[in-house]
Amino acid sequence: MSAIKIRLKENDLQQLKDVCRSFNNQEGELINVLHKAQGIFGYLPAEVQEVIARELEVSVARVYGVVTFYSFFTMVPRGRFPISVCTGTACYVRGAEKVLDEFKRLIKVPVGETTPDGKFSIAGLRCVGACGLAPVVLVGDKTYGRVAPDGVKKILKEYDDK
Amino acid sequence: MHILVCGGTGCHASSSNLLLENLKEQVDENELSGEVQVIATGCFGFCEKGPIVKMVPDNTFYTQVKPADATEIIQEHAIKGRQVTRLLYKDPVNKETISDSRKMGFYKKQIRIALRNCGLINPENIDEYIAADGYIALGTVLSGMTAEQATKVMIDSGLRGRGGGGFPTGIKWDIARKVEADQKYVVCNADEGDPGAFMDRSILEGDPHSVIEAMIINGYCIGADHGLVYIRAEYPLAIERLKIALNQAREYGLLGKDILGSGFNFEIEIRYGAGAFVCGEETALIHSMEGHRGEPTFKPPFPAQSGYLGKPTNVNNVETFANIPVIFNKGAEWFASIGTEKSKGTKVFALAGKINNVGLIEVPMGTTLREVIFEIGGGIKDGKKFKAVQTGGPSGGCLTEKHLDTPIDFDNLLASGSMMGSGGMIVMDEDDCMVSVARFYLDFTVEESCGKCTPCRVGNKRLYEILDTISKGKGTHKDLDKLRNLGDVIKDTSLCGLGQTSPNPVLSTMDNFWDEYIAHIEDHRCPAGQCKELIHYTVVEENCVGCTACARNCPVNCIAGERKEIHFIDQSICIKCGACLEKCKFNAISVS
Amino acid sequence: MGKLKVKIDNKLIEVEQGTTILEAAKKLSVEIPTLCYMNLGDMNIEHKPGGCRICVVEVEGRRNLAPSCATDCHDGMEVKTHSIRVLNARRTVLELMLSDHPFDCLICAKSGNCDLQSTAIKLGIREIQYQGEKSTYKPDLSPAILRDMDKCIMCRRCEKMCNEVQTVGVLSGIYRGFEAVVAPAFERDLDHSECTYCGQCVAVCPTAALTEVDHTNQVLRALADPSKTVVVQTAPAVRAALGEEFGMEPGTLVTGKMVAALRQLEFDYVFDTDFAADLTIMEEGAEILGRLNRHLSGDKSVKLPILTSCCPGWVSFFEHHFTDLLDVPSTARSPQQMFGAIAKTYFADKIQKNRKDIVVVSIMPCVAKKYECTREEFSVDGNPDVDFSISTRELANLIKRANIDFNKLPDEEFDAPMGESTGAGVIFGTTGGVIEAATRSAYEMHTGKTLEKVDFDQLRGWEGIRQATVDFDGFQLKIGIAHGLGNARKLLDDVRSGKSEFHAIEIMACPGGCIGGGGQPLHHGNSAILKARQKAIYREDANKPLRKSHENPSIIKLYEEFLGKPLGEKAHKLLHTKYFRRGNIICIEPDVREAESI
Amino acid sequence: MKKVKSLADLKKMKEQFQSNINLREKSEHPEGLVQVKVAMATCGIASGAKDVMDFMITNLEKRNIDAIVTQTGCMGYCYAEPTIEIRLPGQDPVVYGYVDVKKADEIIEKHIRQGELVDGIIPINYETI
Repeated sequence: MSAIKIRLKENDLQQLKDVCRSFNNQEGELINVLHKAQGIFGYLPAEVQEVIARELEVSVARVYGVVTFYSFFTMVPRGRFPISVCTGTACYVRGAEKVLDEFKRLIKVPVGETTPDGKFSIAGLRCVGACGLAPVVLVGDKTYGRVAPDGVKKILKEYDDK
Repeated sequence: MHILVCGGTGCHASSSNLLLENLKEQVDENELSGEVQVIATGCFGFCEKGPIVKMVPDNTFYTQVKPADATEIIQEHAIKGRQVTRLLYKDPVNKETISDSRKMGFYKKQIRIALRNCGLINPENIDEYIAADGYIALGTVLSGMTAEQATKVMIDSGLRGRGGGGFPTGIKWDIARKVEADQKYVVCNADEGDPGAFMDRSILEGDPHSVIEAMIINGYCIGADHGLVYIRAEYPLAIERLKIALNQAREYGLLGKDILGSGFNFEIEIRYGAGAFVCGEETALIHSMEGHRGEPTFKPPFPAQSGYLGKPTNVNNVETFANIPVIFNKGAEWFASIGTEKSKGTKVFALAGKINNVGLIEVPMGTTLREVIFEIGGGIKDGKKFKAVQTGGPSGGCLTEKHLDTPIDFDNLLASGSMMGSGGMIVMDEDDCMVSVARFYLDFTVEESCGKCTPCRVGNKRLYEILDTISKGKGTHKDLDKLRNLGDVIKDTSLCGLGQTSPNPVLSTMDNFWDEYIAHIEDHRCPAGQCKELIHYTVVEENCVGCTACARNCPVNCIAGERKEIHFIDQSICIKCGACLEKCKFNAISVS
Repeated sequence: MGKLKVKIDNKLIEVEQGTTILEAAKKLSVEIPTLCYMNLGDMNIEHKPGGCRICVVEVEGRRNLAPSCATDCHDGMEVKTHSIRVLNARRTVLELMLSDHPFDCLICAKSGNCDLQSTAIKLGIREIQYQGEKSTYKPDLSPAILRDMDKCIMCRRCEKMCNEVQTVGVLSGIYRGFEAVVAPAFERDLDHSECTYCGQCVAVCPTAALTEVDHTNQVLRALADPSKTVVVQTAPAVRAALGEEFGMEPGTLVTGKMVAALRQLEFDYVFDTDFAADLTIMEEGAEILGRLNRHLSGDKSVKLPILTSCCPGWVSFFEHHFTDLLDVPSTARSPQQMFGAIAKTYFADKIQKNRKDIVVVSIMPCVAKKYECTREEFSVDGNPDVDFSISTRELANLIKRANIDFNKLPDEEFDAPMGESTGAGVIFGTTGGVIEAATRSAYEMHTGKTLEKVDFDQLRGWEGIRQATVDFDGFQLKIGIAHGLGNARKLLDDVRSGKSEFHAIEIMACPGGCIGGGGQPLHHGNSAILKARQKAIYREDANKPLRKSHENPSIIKLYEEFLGKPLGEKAHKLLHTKYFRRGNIICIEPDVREAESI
Repeated sequence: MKKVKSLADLKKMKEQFQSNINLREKSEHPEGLVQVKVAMATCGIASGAKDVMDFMITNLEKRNIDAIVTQTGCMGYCYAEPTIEIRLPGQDPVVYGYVDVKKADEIIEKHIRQGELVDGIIPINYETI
């Protein structure tokens, strides 16, 4: 039975402990705590989950089980410009799949992954509720509506020098 | 005087643009430009009778106006002030002509109850909500009714849960009310997961107080002093507005201790969802609120018996709650007078897909699909042919032409092989392949299945795989038998509502579009031209003028050809994105 | 409450309110197949997630099929358990399950003992229509447990045992949908988790997703090596369960046949772990009395209660979860390890062999013992005191492989000297047994009087946590007993908070004690089997001429010839151990943020 | 802020708030008070409603128009976002769709200043209870 050393910056550890404390270290608040933690770190690496498990006095396995259950949580850092293509039904029937394919082709990574330079990551997203603009693409907080496959290049171009 | 001419897509198709020009010409010719203005407007949502012209301020409503009618309208109506009777709208029932548009039944097609304040009040200002009768229902309940009496109002109203299942809300409350416990909870399900439905989000963004008010009433009725809103984390604006509303309600003492001097206490806190469709199921939602994986558990016990933290819990969704204050203000009888025999009130639909007026609509139960799609929705985009409408999201089915005149309510949709669901309504046209649509929904279910029970975990995966095989032209007749049996068994044996309904998109498309499945299997052909593996883009040589538009837009550079020469598509490189087809102005690209 | 009238397959029955369809059917001898359902009623362990959907039945008037394990009967209910609709659904669901399962039944560790396989046989599956992608996972080979999640059917029984019954919390459902599986955090190997190797997950797994690591081939190789003297020890609980593997009634004692079989397998010496259990009592008993006497004489620094330490699963548990209490348990090694230490010293000297030429094999009802014998502190210069530990099931397999007709074997006796034992050693195999054995000896040592009635009924039973007070001639000795780690945790929490009033606590990791160990023949969810084994253990004890450990002549001789006295220097070196803080460590690093294996 | 203590209190507040709004609407001033509502739900914001709202606020003030600009929820015309509603004193409200900054400018100049309707009106097609 070999132990694993979980390395964390002191500041990060303190921040995490503060988050847990702000929810009174209640195990029922696990999902709220994870949301906050992901907000701070951008993702939920193993060591963050270990600390949360300890603070809330639940098993790490349970934390991991929860993190992998919900699609909102991620264990890999997202790109600086996370691309989300809405794959809700309204967007689907208006061609979202082709838009997603075009993004994948141009940035050369599959869904759920990040480009090697950490610039873009790509994900499918269930309905953002802007069905009037279908198909909808989000890059970070910016919304692009009525995107056609041939418009993808133009969108990516906006981020050329960023 | 203003003359409004519908410039919506439907009317545009029936040459409303020419009509507009003619009217403007007439105005100029008659030197009326000082008094009369001709305005192009957005869609009136009445495309079947287009083009539409409306005269303001007298609200005369002309339908099916032809460009040639422009002269008469100007001469008679604008100059002489006489209505052009032959162009007036005739009521389809009593054949009477109606001159004032506000008297047209069409305007009664949409009644906003749940959405009553959306788009009217400032959602971040509680005063505006109060000015619109806000919290009056709560006051009435708290100051003059017993929990039993208030619950009875709910039962009498006939309101059924708007989240999908359609369980009578009052009866649900009554069960929770009768359970004895030291602590009970009220939960608002705002985890709207159906891709293509966004009414709950819109209500929370546009009228959060109505949900808060209803939750407090709910708490009073069942004897709970604590409420939780389980909301999708992907709805930042709704969360923000809800928080503002909660704070304002607290400041006014409408939330907290001794509400309106009644001695009744109620608090509401927010819990966030994290992207799991299955958490719309109430037991899964409760587990998620407790910090667990959102896996449903077998009912009974129902949440009303043992829910959040093992205590009796009543779960309703946002739209259901939004209806409730009105029921108390206007009375159960009033509410029950709207709708059909077994489905009372109105339902909000998120109308989307290949339809002109994508949007949020609210119609009385019993409205037909035809009215929703062709009148309110303005018909099919780009003048294409209606093929199907998908209701109920991943749990629902695809309904066709033959269902268009079915009055929409819980039971009718179920009988047609679909369901109400949360109210997503996706319209599809001739370009949509039904095998692909079924596969799309199964892809969703496979991804969203929690994995707890076998039929949903493995069965849906197999359904998806078979559909995928068929969409690649490699399916067999035996696959169709498998789809049918598997679909039936998954519905019959799954643990929760997700699995019990997930085969609906497959079964309903098989019922209604059998030929399309057969075409994929026998002819290896996709009639809608959507299944990538079964289609080829080729250049129609006699139409190609060599403009190079296709070649320039091809993302993989698989189109060769010099300027002014016939182009050629290299099939080995083509990714079938369809860009060439879209860009070609000469009908020189064909799909086969 | 009134009785409910229910009709199942046209047979009428009256049942109490709250009876499930499955239970009612059972009363009518209608055996509805189940897979995820598990009911160890005697231990209050009930698992009915309603996940597998194999037990579905048709209920008149109900829209869909009902899982019989989770659906309560109601008055006037009419149930069909084998209508065409039910049979088709059940077959389809099973086919789906099989479509995501490897087809290596012929060479699978669980072949012939697999619930999935037997259900497929029962339902007459001859074809799997629904083929498709299969889920695959990285296999995980720890020192004791092999996880092959390709064979997982998501019954979640292991999760139930690990989290709710044992409160070890190593396993959780992860991912969702088709990818969903049960795994430790971050899908690390069990070896990098807080797993105690109690093996309760293995004990309840219906397929070969969780099995013990097989050491039979190593044992066979050792037996075939002429340069090695192979010594075998058999744990007390093995003799009460081994017969089940050969079709005998649960609770049949097969001590003599087991010894005969081991001889036929050509073990050089067939010894008994019961001998080492008696030795454990000598040491642990002395330790208890030592601490008690200091306590009674007013020494406030003495740690009480004392906790037993013969269960390796339990030891791992407190090393992970109660690192602040490492000085509370007895330091006595487990009988398996005491045996190994003595075999490779005292006995090696006797037969004039070098310890390197002696191979000690243990037959254990346990999988944690496999891990225990790999612990570094139990070896000398890299040579382990116990070389291989194999389970009851593995022994049965060895016997079958050697073409031995077990049922027809004559009864034989253990070899001397390490085969001699008392009834006190035997009852180590059940919950309450260790502390009863200790009480028998401690009483006489403390009071100087002869104990007339050796059966302490107040220490026996099935409740997860039990307590008893034993009159030590005026001094009231307060004893606590817990079996199952979840119950142990409750007692430990009390110890930690200073609320515990016990002087001594016995803890066994497995529900029921070693008779319910992870290495025993599978009980397939039938707790009556465990009860029968317990009865057999007490029967063996009652039939022994000697019932108190300190009366064991071979033990007395061992002290005289070799060890000196309990807790003496030699005893301390060979028979005692120390405990380690385990688990992952959080450390602060100025710049790095990562998890690293050390 | 004072707490509402009873149903009677609440009703009083309601009347007060309603009459405030009525006052606004029936303003006797010749220019009157113009009310502008911008649909600021997710779909509206995603299509640029925020820019339109900012533009309206700054420009109405800059051009000395006595107006009140508020946000509101989804009007339901998602296909035509951003949508805004203009209510001139004593008149029925008018909803415009596909409003961008340019359109907003036109609306201020023509509709609000001169009472002339401009292209892009979305006919209201529902009844509110």
